[in-house]
Amino acid sequence: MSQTDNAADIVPIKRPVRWHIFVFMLPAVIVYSAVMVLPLIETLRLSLYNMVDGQPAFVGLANFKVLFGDPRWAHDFWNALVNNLIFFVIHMCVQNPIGVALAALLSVPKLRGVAFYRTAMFLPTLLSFVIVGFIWKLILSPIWGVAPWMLDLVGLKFLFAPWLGKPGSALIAVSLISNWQYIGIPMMLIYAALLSIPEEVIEAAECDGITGWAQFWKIKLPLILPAIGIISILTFVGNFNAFDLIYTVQGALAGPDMSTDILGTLLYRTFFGFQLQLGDRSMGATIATVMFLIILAGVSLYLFVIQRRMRRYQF
Amino acid sequence: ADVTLTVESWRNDDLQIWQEKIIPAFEAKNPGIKIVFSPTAPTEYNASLNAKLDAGSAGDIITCRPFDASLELFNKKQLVDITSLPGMENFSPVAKAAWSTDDGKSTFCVPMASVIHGFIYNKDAFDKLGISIPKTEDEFFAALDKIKADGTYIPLAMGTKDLWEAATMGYQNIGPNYWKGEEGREALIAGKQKLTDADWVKPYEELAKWKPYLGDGFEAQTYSDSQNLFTLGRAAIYPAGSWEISLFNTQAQFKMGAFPPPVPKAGDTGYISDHPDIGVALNAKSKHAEEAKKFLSWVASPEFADIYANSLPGFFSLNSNPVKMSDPLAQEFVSWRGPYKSTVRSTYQILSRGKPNLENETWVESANVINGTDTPAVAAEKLQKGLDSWYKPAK
Amino acid sequence: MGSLQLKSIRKTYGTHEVLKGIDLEVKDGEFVIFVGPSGCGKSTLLRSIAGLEDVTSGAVVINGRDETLTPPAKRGIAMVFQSYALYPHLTVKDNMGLGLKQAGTAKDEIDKRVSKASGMLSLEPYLARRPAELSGGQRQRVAIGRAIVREPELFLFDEPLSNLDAALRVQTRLEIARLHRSLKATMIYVTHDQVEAMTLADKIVVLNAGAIEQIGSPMELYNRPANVFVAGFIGSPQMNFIAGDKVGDHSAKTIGVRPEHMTLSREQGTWAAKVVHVEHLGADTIIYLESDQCGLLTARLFGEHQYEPDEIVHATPDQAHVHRFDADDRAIR
Amino acid sequence: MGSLQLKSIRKTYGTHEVLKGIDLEVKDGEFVIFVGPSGCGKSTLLRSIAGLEDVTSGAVVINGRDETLTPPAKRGIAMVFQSYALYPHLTVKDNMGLGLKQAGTAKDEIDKRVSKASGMLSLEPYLARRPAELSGGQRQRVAIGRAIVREPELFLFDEPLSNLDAALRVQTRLEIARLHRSLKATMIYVTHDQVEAMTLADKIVVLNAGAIEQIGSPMELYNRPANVFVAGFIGSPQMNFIAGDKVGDHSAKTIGVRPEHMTLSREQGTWAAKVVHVEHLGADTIIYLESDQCGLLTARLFGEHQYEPDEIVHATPDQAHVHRFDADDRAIR
Amino acid sequence: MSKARTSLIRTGLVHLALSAYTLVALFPVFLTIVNSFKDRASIFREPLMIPTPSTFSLVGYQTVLGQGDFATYFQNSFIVTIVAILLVLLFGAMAAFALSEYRFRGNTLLGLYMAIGIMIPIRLGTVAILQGMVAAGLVNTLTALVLVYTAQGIPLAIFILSEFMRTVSDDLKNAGRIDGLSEYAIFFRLVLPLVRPAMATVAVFTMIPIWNDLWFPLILAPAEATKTVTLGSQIFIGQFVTNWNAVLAALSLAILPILVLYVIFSRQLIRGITSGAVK
Ligand SMILES: Nc1ncnc2c1ncn2[C@@H]1O[C@H](COP(=O)(O)OP(=O)(O)OP(=O)(O)O)[C@@H](O)[C@H]1O
Ligand SMILES: Nc1ncnc2c1ncn2[C@@H]1O[C@H](COP(=O)(O)OP(=O)(O)OP(=O)(O)O)[C@@H](O)[C@H]1O
Ligand SMILES: [Mg+2]
Ligand SMILES: [Mg+2]
Repeated sequence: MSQTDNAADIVPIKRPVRWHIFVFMLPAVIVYSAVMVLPLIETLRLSLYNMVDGQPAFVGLANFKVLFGDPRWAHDFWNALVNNLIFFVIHMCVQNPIGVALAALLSVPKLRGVAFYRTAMFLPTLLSFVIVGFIWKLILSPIWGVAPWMLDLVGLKFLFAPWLGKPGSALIAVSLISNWQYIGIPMMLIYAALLSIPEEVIEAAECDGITGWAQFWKIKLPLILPAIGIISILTFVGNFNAFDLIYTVQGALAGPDMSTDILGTLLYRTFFGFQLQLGDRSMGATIATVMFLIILAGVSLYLFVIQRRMRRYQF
Repeated sequence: ADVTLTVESWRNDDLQIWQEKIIPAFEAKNPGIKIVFSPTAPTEYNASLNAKLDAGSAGDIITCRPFDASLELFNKKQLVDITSLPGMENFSPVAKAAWSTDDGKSTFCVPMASVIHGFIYNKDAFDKLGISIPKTEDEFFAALDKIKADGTYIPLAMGTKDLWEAATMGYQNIGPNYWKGEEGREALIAGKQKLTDADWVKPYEELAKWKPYLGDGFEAQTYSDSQNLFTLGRAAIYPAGSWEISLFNTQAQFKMGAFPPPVPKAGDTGYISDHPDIGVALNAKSKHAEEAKKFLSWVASPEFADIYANSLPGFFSLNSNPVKMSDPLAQEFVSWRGPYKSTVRSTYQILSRGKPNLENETWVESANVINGTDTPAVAAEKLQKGLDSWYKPAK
Repeated sequence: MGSLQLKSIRKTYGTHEVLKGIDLEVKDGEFVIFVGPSGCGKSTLLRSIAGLEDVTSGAVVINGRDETLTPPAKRGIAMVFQSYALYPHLTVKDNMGLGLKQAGTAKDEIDKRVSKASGMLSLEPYLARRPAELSGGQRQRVAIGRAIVREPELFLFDEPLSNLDAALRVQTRLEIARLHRSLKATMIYVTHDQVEAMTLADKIVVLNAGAIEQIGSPMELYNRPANVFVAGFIGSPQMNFIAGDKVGDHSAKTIGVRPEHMTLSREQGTWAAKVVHVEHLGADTIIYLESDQCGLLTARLFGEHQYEPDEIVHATPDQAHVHRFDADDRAIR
Repeated sequence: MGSLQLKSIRKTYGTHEVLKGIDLEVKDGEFVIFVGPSGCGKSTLLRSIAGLEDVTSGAVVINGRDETLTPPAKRGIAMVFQSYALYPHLTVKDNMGLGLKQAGTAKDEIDKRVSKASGMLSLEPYLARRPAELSGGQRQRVAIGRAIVREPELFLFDEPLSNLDAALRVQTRLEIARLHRSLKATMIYVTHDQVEAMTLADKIVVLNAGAIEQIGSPMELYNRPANVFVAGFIGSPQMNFIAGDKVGDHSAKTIGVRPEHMTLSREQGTWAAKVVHVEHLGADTIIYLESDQCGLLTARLFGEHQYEPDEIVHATPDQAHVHRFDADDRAIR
Repeated sequence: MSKARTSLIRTGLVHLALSAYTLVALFPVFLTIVNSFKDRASIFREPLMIPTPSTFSLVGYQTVLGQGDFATYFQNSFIVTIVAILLVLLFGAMAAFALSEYRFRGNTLLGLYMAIGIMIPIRLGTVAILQGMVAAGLVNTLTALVLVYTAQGIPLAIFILSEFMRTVSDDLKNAGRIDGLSEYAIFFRLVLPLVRPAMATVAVFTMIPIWNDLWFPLILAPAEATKTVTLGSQIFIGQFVTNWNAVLAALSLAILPILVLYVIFSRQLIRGITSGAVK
């Protein structure tokens, strides 16, 4: 890298202040700090406070003690965490592999209509969760009957069940809807990564006799691993912040029987309240803080352990 | 310049009625005051209202949920005490109870309407199958059996997907007959009864028996699915709240009737859930408190009661001055007020103040009972345990 | 065991004919180099031989078998790319071994071949490294190693040295020459570097706009170019061409004289000219001249010579090395 | 009006000293070339002159003014980069005009200068094109044009030709030489191409590991290298070095003979050697020899010569061109 | 088997697989749009039929367009989305440039600071944000929304753009410096035009959540004059609504503009992600 200024700290000669750096940074830092960071800090700070005798008071880690110590809070929290992990695992096992597969298909050389396929497959990602939730509820509705009707067409009607309404299947069903919606993102990123593999490497593999599946597994997959890593971490952050879709499809109580409750819905319910339940800012902030720590831990794990081992290849 | 008052509400369905009937009526009488009705989707109403109140950006007039949700706002001094507002004398203490402090001394919302639970049925279907209105539990199930045997109609249009249907239209609908309305409810609050008592478990046992009569895949059937099933004529009986009336009137192509929750045995006293559901209050931060009070007084007037109850059949005025309603179905509902004893929903007052929230738990458990996930006994036990964990009734 | 025949190979992209019927015979063990201006179709031809490009018509015959439709892996060829095209995620050892592993070769056989190849190319110290940890020259050696281990009958090289710097280029060039001698395999090599072509090839194929201009040994092309194009293309600095009536008594449309076949004299000679620019390279001196008679001329003298710009000198072509061309630019022999 | 003085320029990156105190004087109108092995600091030095790099200590004096702290734009210099560094989104014309426009030059003045420069470089037909639509040589000419329009006193070139192919390189090299003659501006030029350095420079600065090894005209360096490093670095193929007791009667630690100063004979000569490899380049022949006495030797003969590998020949150095070096590798004069 | 035939079969299979998934992706959307043009009874009875003259009905659209002021909603959504995208691109690019181009004390730390925003949903700060907006008198203005979305979009924009800006050649920027361009001119005239594909990537990734957001319009700007389309259409999907004609019509209307915006950016988008950053 050739910065004009990297010697700034060793040169004793006084150099003019580089005001332009401030000018470049300032708008972003101001807007971001004022509108995002300060309010978030304010929220996280709340986790150390609670109402004592009607007055907000500093309570230290008492809120955390309640969250993990009180059996009901703890039960709700662990239930949400486990569901969230399942939610994440399903995304990793369904959304990302399918995204990779679609990208691999799209990158087949000299294929016609790629732009159309790409746009079509990306379309769900563009949709508001309001739309997605509503459409899928209709499709999976036993009453409206699109799903059962279609299963009937192929003689599999007996397979149909009110998936969204059964505790055993609701979480899976919602996860799959979410996969459907967001598959465009891994697809696009992997597609891009695949396109950036130099053609000559692929041709060298062709000459080496590594074709078809073997080529995908042995050459392409290792080369797009960094992209898969990025996608995994984006999925992780996204899943642990998720809330909208479950909220629209299953309601704030994440039914049936809390089987689709994830951290996001738990947080929302706690923080803002729901129906007769009043919002509890302090406990909400406590959950938010724990979520933040979980996400931070995941991201750090990725950055410091996984990404370190993964190279970005120079071609 | 004109003063503009903004009304916060979750009733986005009523937008048209406000714009076309209520607001013009008020503005005609009160030149210089403009009203803007600004509804939010019901699912987001509480969260967004609380945030706006905390930040001080909420509208002048706040539509009140009944009981604790609004009481909390009052306690946080976000709503103004309107006990002595002109017009409040038009409401009985019972009507005001949902928006008064526990001791009944201060009132902070003008009661607007209550809703009554019962069952709406497809008259054509009943006629065709030769079913008469069931008065007792046995008759009710006999009717259901008959409909089921015939096969043309789904006997009961209800789903458990949205949870609250099971609790509100199921448990709270038939429950008062078993726990004897206010008597049981007050005993529960006083700690003299428990949710595990037979009176409270019995409704769950009844509810559990509904399962065979629900439509295919009722577990994933949403509230609007149920409404559509019924209004499209595919279901015979709809466990209802009176608020459905206007919508059903516009959508159903057949004749409808209504009956109150059947009593356990012939001759038993009947109870109905006549639940105060909606009121309006004055935001303490309003810059136009005087004008807003004028508006609230008007809401408390018989004039408003008349407009409101007739534009929204099924929302029954709480005003002491009787309102003449033209809708037959609405008349049917309101006619139960005499012979049946009114009560409010059991979980709304006091009992949902803590964590876990009894109302939310009731949603979950009612659905669980119908789905067969939990037995009635287990469900009741869970609820009581949750309640015990924070509620210490004054002895 | 490594012969190649191309039978009127044609290749079109859309309406653009890139190869216009190429016929070529390569004997076992030969080192054949394709040269030609950029875009003339060298790479396309090489890739057609490899099977990476489907030819539009014609046949590729390897070892007497028609392989026109065989996929690359089955043709018994190995290819070395300009950009090395190493597998960046594999170590040097695995880069070399992957093709064999895929073919199901036994593990010890793979090891044997890899260690033999890496010995040949002095790559032993780097076997465990990944391509990113190697210098350009080392990478190119790995690419060659990957080709060697497959023990192909036919090696294809597409400008393998063009990404290397001058010094490394000389060194790797010598290595490839040595390799050819020791492996005795057939090699086909694309380059646009004069020196590489002249020093490595048994046979040079000069391509121009998708057609072959001339095939011959380096010295044949240097001494007896078939036409003006080849004459101008081979040799640096370029041959001087003198056209039309300035030709003198050579009974040709154009004559050509290489700069190194010019002698200069301050006193007398065939063409009087003004010195325009002089380049002193130490070992030789290049003098750029401008003559009224025949335009710009270049002369190359061995050793150091002092000429000043604007000086008038006389240039004389070495009559034994004058090339004559007819009106169709073809050489008159 | 274009002179440059560097006063003990030092530059460190962290603890790594890249320039170790460079002193240099460049006179107005001179063409100075920096050469040296890769990583020796050529680019760093050039960029320090441009002001793109802050020097750690020392002073850059341009036209007698200390400009060490002046930003690049105010130094009256222009620079041509190896990667051309054209603005890809602007047309050729705008590429050339941007700097002037930025400086607030009047529009018709800009047009005048751009058309003059593009005339000089034969770029007129391409003025409306974008860089992506140009060939490598054309791009490099645009980069030069962009430098010219600013009418700087000092031109800096960092390996401007290294991305061009051989033929274009020769042509562009001549163009730069012509430009230098017509503009009479001072030019500083980095390259690692021998031929460029020898043909273009008034003065060559040989750098090694951040320090200057020798400064001199091309012929001085070729004929009188100050030390073994310079002797080996200048000239291609490299000078032959014969060390230690094989030196004979030259009273030196090491002697050096350039390949072109070797004569070969089948009958007799100083060193008997075996032919290892022969490269026929047409105009000259390079013969690689292996002698028992003094290891590998290279000889370069003008014209074509027939030697076969394994033949025994005798190599004789031209006594007038033997370079002698002492134990410190310094030349003995 | 001939090579030509093998590849034909292979291509066929690839098309088959892609078309199959395209169906899965488009089917729900198709269902929504088709049914939005039917009358209520046939939506229910024959959800999969395309509208026939007897079932065709625009009543949903009439309801939607008659009920709220959808023209205003669209206008609001467009203004908010586009202004926010522009600000995110501008501010994000400026900061990304500073972070990637200059070495200064605290550079890494500042980069990390800006990245935290990717990890926590801004929604958690709602109350403080709302309080701030009230204090600034910005409630029920589009400015409030623009500010929030700008803040929300900046972290990802910086993350993506700084990766890209590292790929802009130093020589190019140095050529600009020698040409006398100020740092600002280098940014605006050289770097910005060169990272256009990256800007498109950021624009799409920023646009989706902004256009679809329900929460902040609800909290910060619920007034009739400042309502966005998503909020407007949410009105039809309330707890007490079964007006499917209206709902489907509203949903169909909401799909369109985002699709248009996407198509505008998508060409650049694919160039953007292929040229490196997000990998
Ligand atoms: N995929 C393609 N589609 C269309 N035209 C192509 C394609 N590949 C190559 N060409 C054209 O075919 C011609 C020959 O290209 P080729 O790569 O074989 O040239 P080359 O001789 O290798 O040139 P270079 O020395 O620059 O590598 C060129 O004009 C090129 O533009
Ligand atoms: N930004 C930097 N940080 C640290 N070291 C650097 C930096 N830039 C250059 N160097 C080091 O400084 C030394 C000189 O680099 P420079 O680019 O000047 O070499 P050069 O002579 O131009 O080489 P080449 O011929 O390869 O271009 C090298 O060892 C290089 O690794
Ligand atoms: Mg090529
Ligand atoms: Mg350099």
